[in-house]
Amino acid sequence: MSLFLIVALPFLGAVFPALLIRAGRNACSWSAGVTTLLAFIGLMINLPAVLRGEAVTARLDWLPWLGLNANFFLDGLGFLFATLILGIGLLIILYARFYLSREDPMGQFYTYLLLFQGAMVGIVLSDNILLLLVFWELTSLSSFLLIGYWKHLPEGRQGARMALAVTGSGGLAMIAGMLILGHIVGSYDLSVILQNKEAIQSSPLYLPALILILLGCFTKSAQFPFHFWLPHAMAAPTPVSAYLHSATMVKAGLFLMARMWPVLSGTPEWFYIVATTGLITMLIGALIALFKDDLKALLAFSTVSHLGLVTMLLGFGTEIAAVAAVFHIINHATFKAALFMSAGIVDHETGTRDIKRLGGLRHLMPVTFTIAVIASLSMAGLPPLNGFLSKEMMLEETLHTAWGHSHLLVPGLAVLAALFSAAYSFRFIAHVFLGPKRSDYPAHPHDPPVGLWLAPAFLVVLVVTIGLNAQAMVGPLVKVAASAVTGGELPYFKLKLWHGFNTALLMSTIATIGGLILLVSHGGLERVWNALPRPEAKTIFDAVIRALTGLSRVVTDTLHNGAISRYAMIFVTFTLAIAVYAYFTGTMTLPTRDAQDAPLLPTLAWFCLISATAMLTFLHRNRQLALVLIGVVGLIVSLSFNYLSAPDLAMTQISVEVVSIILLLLCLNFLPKTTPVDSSLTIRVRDGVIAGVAGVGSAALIYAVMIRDFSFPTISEFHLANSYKGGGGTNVVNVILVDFRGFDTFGEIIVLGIAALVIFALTEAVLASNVRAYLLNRKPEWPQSGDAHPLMMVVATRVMMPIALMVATYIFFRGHNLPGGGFIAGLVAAIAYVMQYMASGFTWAAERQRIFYHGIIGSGVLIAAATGMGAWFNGLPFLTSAFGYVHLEPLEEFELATAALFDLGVFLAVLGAVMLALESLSRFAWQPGMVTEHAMDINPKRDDPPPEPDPDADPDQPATEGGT
Amino acid sequence: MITYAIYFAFACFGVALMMNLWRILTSDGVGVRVLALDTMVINTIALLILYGVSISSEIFFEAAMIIAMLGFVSTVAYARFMLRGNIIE
Amino acid sequence: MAFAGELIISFFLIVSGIFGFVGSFGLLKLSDPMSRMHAPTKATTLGVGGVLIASILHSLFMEDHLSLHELLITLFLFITAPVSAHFIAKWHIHRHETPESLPDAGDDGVWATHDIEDDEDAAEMPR
Amino acid sequence: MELLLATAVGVLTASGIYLIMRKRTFPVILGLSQLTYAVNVFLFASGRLAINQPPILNKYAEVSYTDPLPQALVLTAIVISFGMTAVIVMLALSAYLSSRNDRIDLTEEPGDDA
Amino acid sequence: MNHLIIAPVVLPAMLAPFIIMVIRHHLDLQRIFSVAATVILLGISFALVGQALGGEIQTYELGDWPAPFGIVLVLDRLSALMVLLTSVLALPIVLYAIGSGWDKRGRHFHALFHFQLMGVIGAFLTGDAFNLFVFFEVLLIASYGLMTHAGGTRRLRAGVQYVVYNLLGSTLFLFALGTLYAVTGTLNMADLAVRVAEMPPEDTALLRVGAVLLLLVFAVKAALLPLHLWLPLSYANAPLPVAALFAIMTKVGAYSILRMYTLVFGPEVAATHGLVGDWLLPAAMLTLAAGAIGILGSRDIGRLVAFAAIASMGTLLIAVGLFTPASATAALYYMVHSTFATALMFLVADMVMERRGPEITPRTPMPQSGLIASLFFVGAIALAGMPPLSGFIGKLLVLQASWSAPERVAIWAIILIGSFVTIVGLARAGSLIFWKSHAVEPEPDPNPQSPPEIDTAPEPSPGLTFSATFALLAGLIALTIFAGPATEFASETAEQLFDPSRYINAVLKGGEQ
Amino acid sequence: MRLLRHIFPHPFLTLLLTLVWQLLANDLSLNSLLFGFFLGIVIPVITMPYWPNRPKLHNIPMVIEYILVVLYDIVVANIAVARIVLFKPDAARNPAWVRIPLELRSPEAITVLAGTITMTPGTLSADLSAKGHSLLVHCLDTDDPDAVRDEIKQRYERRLKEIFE
Ligand code: NA
Ligand code: NA
Repeated sequence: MSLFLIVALPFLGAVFPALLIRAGRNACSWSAGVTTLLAFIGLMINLPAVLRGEAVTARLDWLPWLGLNANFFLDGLGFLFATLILGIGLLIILYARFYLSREDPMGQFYTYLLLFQGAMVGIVLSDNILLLLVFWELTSLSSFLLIGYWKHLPEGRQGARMALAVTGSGGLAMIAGMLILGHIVGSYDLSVILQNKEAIQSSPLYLPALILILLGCFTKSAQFPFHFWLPHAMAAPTPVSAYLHSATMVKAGLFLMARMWPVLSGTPEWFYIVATTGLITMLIGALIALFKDDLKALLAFSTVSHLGLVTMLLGFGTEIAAVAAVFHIINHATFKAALFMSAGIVDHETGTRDIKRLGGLRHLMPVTFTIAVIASLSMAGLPPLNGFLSKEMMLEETLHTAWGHSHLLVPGLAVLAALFSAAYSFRFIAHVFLGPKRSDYPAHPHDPPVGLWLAPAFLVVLVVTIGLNAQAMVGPLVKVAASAVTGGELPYFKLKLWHGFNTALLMSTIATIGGLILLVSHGGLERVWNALPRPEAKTIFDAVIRALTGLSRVVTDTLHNGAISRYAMIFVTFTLAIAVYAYFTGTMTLPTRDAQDAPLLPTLAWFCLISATAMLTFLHRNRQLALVLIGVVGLIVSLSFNYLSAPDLAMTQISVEVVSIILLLLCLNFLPKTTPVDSSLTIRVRDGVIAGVAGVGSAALIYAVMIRDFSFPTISEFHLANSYKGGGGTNVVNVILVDFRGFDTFGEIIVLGIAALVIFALTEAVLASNVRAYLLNRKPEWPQSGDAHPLMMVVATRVMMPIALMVATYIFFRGHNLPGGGFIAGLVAAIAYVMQYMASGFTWAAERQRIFYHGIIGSGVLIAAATGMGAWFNGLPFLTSAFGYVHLEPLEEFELATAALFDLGVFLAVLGAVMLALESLSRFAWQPGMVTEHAMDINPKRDDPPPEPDPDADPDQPATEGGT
Repeated sequence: MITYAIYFAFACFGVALMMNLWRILTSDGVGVRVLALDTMVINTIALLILYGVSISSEIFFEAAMIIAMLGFVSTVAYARFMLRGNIIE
Repeated sequence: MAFAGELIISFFLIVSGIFGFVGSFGLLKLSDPMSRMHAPTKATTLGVGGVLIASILHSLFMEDHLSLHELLITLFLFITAPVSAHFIAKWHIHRHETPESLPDAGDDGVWATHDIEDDEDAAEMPR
Repeated sequence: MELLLATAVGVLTASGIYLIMRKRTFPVILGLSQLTYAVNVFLFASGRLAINQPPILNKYAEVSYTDPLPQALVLTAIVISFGMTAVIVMLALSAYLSSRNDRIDLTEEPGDDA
Repeated sequence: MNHLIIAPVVLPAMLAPFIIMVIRHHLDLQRIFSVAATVILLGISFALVGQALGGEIQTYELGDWPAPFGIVLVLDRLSALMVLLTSVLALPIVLYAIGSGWDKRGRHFHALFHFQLMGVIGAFLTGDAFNLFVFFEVLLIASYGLMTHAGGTRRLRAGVQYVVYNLLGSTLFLFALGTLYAVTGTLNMADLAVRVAEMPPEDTALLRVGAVLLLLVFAVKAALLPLHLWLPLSYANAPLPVAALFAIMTKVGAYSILRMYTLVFGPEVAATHGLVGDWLLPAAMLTLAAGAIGILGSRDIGRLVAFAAIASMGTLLIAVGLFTPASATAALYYMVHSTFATALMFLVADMVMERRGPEITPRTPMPQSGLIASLFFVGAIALAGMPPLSGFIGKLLVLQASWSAPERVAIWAIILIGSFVTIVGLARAGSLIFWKSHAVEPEPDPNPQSPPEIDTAPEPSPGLTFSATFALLAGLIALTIFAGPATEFASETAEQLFDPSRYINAVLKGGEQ
Repeated sequence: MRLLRHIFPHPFLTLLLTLVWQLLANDLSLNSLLFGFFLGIVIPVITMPYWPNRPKLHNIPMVIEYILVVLYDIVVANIAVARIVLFKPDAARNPAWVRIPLELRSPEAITVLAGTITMTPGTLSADLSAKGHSLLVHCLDTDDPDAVRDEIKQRYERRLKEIFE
């Protein structure tokens, strides 16, 4: 079967349980089991090839640009691990089917489990280290889900997070390490990398790469000091613990060390880092396991210890040590999985995993007892079980290992670790199964149904048979796997129970006897242990995370404190700093233009502007005054534009100015009329300094610009030259706006239209909220005068408004050739309407003539766009203009231009937008009772009609005239 | 002769402008300031037209006209604000 | 003729300059707020009017074409200046005068600016 | 002339920037308005200053014209910033009416987002 | 003349006015037109990408005025890619907005939505610097409306800040354009490139100031530290589907930096040398750090995703800031990824928020918790750059691209540690929201008038919202599976970018300059 | 007749607007005359809702007379004001309020009167009474408020009454 399929099957299988959640527990477990079985079978088909020493490969280019490819290969090592993963996986699926209770979502469980399984298979079959990284991180993620499977347990949540944090971060380090490795070799394909030992080990980047990769391995395989997450991962359901935390995931780190062994090992760095870490982990894990009362915690620390053992063996860097490592991986997987399952059964049946509450179960649960005893004794390293064999090999290897100059350190500590190991294994048997039967089990324990004990029983059978006949059972497998680890021929070895009386056996004996002694004296030792101050990893981890979170919170909340006044300060300061930097790293020539002299008039205007601005800045707290001053500034700016040959700008500026002031006045009606002092003097001085620097900067910049010529001829020379003959207008600014750069103008009217829409939408949103009630009950801040709509104003408007509309029309039509155009015309027309609204009130005017400003805006934009698209029919691009001169007798010749149509769009959009905005704002002040009945409040003609009624001089009653 | 007359008028309206500014800067009531701004607007119209006369250009006419119209509207707006709070009611 | 033209133009320019000055000077000099209003509304308006006439004459005599559009600005100012002044006067009455400080309003009882409805709901009541 | 304009830009910019660092919406809007003036004049001046050379083509005489392009750009910019001003004014008002508070900062104060 | 180039701008520009004019009061019709137009837009975008694939750069001279005197639209691989990205993002979001009923909580959602698309697409297509400003403003003002859509006190107040900050940015934009025009006398980007390259070496200071101011404008949009400060409050308080759409807005900033600083102020240009290199990269790294720290320090889910957006912009800007073809390749791939991932996460955050409020605290369970939890998990994987999704590939590409940079160690450390912090933060948030809530018993509700409705989704049509989210997820998956072709496209795009003469020749027609 | 009223809601306005257009266009041509007239018809129709009633001018010659009188008054009296402003000490001035009882009833007429009062120097119409039957006028400097009142009524109101009512 293709390797792709073997890797893909578990992932495919993960889909079924998710889909079959409603189909029942059996369907879920069956689908999971069958896919796993298929993958297993697929794997086994490759057994002959693997045993022949061939590597089965499958390649697929995924991301050649990066070198990340879906390349797989299967050699002895991969085969061994894949067998463990899929084989034990099958047993776990079986076991879990009976272990999980009715309330547990079975589909989810199997989905996660198979995801994990697929990721693991992926790791061990990857022939591309980037691909391997993908699977590597996937195992972290899926194990996160599995550990947190029981969502109601806080320990599950915390354990899952801790596992993810530790293994995830290791994975990140490994990414860096792998990338470095890939760069040294020039390829991310394992098969290539494994050929480049020389290049790698001689590279200056060897040590960084080694450390980074080992960080990944150590975190994953729970090596000291990253071992602390594993016991907390025990909050997972027991099948998960048995699978991930004994047989598979934690072995991923070992796998990788074994995988990389040919190119990374053999250096002192490797030895001292790997072997030492392994040794310490083995010792500490065993020691802690001895004092754990929780069955699973005991097993977890035991796992830590055994992982340390394998790590140490790999660290030794010798071929035989590698063989021992491979062999122990197999053995540990069998007995530890069996033990976890047994612990699960005990938990399941008695309702507790606390050793202190257990004891005497051997009669109540004979089957479980048998399984647990055999597995425990293997863990203790007693003959004739498989644990004994690999432990012997380990001890033997320690004897050949010198740490620094000491030849005793490693063997001595190894014996000590083996001693602890024996002790906790014995304790597992003695304190759970032996001793008197108790009366206070939380449940009534008895042996479980066969479904639960079948899987561990099978494993125990393996434990025994491998122990008795290792060479036949696993010899070839170990051989191919180990030669894959070493990457070459192995020295002769034979897996056997009896090597004669040698030092290793002596060490074993010491360990066993010592273990028994420790078991006997456990009570006393426990008191000593509990009295000792020990760093509790979880507390530290929690504290670190809490501190990290707290610190993040402080940093984040301080940096992003929601104070835009500060954000703006930072913005301005940063911009200034960068701009000053850019300036001073550049070069500058002397001015090339003479400054023009300043006559009296501009100087006066300048003086007005400066005074008004200064006053505005210092007296801005009086908001009404500030608006008057803004008016002065706008007026002067407009005048300056006039003076500086920009009549179009001047008109636009002043029109926009007035409409803005009206908007601001409408708004200020509701706002407080003064601004309180919020900032301290220091802050104000600081802001003043920043503002001053910014002012100097902008002034200097524009001054430097103005006293220099353009470095190149400007594109506007073209505009001046082509405005009349190509654009049909003599007002070049207008031709630029509606023709050369008509697309800008198109965008601009859309901006204006959107602004009006936004304002309208905001009004609707605010008036739909409880603000409406506030507005209805709002009293004016100061007494209002009488006579809201003075007669004089109304009458003046009746004349002025038509004239203003006339002016707007005039401005519109002349714009193409003289200052003016659709935009200014639109504003003037809008102001004409505003005049009417101010005179007689919004409601009165609106009632007389309902204008759908939405429609005006929309039609404006559509007319502009349609004009632009008209050019398409001539095969010309959007916004291509056309114009012609019409001569109709007896009229004089006049011009017709599509630009005028475009400008009409502009006019309408502007008019509609301004009016919609004003209308929306006015609605805030509108109150239901407030119907303005008359155009003017005082009208003597209305109040006392003349003696002879004249139909033409009807009072301005809406009833008589409004309906037209 | 016209040139001197124009200079004279420039000076008069320029000084007038400064006096308006002084009123705006030193008054205590907003009403007077609005009045001063209104006057300022009218004075600038005069200045614009004068400037047009001085350079024999009519390019400023429309601007002056629009300023005249808009100056009125803004004065009314300010005044309505002071009288009624709401300028469009 | 040209000299006469120049003379007339200059005359208008000077006179309007003086009125323009007077308008703003009055705004500065006169002490009570109501009086201040007098100067700018008339003198300034007249001053601008003079400039506009000068401009018309200038184009007529100096550039030889009739250009009357300055009249339009004059028209605007004559329509709007009284209304502006009226509003500002109302503001003054609203803020600084009481019914007692003003002359009696005759049969109507009170001046319009002081005619404030006490009842908020008065606007709803039929007249 | 150039110096007058440059200093005017500088003063407007300084005023605008000082005001946008205030803590209430209204002065910030005033500041934005000042900044808009400043940048419009700035952009305008990027075409250099010319007096009495409006870019209105004279069919009868060879005259020089000021650079029309910055004028067109400023016109667009004025219109756009008008739209922006209208929106920020309305938004500031809406925010004030909703919260009865015209502070612009949203620093976490108890009861701030009632 | 290939009118298709302007179609993606004109289509929304016509549709939105049509909506407000004709079918303003008919939400159903608005929805139909809005979705239909988005689908058409998607079709146009695919066609444009198809045209760009050939490698020939096409231009569209508006008003038939020759460049550089008129405005020109330019279709190259990059612009086509960005337009496609925009429309691909738009469809799920508009569907989500409809499905969740967000579009009817305020006025004019669809019109503003299409105006926003118009602005974004115009910004991607234009070849004129001032026109870029105009489209920036179009997209910004539409975003102001969308950000404050449906109102609400906090949203409005956050909206004020958002608008004010961006107005500052717009002002700066004009300062920059004024300076550039004053020095070079042109606005056309290709023409700018020509002139900047010919700039006399003894007179560069003003040009440099203009160039750097422009960069800062784009940095504001791209949320580069310390100009990113506007983002958390704005995005967290916007309607979250809108925030999802805004995922493309930050990309406009990144795009503009990439465009301007390869075309005009490219690495080879002497006059503007060192302007970017000296600080963009460190700032990008700090952005990533600030984002990651923010994720860990967030108290509510909207803010969490906002910071995730910042972090992903940090990563993207690191890639952009390296300014090599390889880094640009990584940047383009990551850009697509980051857009989908951020948008997906905002939509998921919206689902969570609609069901149980924004706080990252244990609460009572919510309807469809399992499905949403899965989506959150997947989104978190994507954002944290964990395998198997495209985030991981993107991260690898960025790491790989930075191999030859002198700042390699710092970049790697920041990216990897940033990922770690992100993972911790997202895991914390996810487990609190989805797992712990599972643990808390549905307590007696303190307000009896709102009984907890566990089984009913708050959206009018959850089917649509979930489909929309899954569509984004599918985008991520496709990006992962087709990472090969995708990086191939990105690398060819980067090649085109780093050969500005092709662009210049296409726009200036062989350069009569 | 009704149709005509719809086309020309305010014939004088039409006339005024046509004139305004000529002034705006600043050249007299058939084009501008026709177009101005066209606008003079269209714009009043658009703005008609805001000016529902139709004031009538009864005495056209009187209109011209009135304009001339006012222009004369403006010029002459402005000189007086200039003198006051420039030379008269503030303390020597006698500002005063004057109430003018109105006989005019038409709003248009009252507006013209008030405007005239303001534009003619020395007086400024400040307010109307609550029902519009009196006009409040402020005098810059007067010793005899009653004389001011009488002169206004005699010189302006009388003529306006003839024009409007
Ligand atoms: Na054209
Ligand atoms: Na702006």
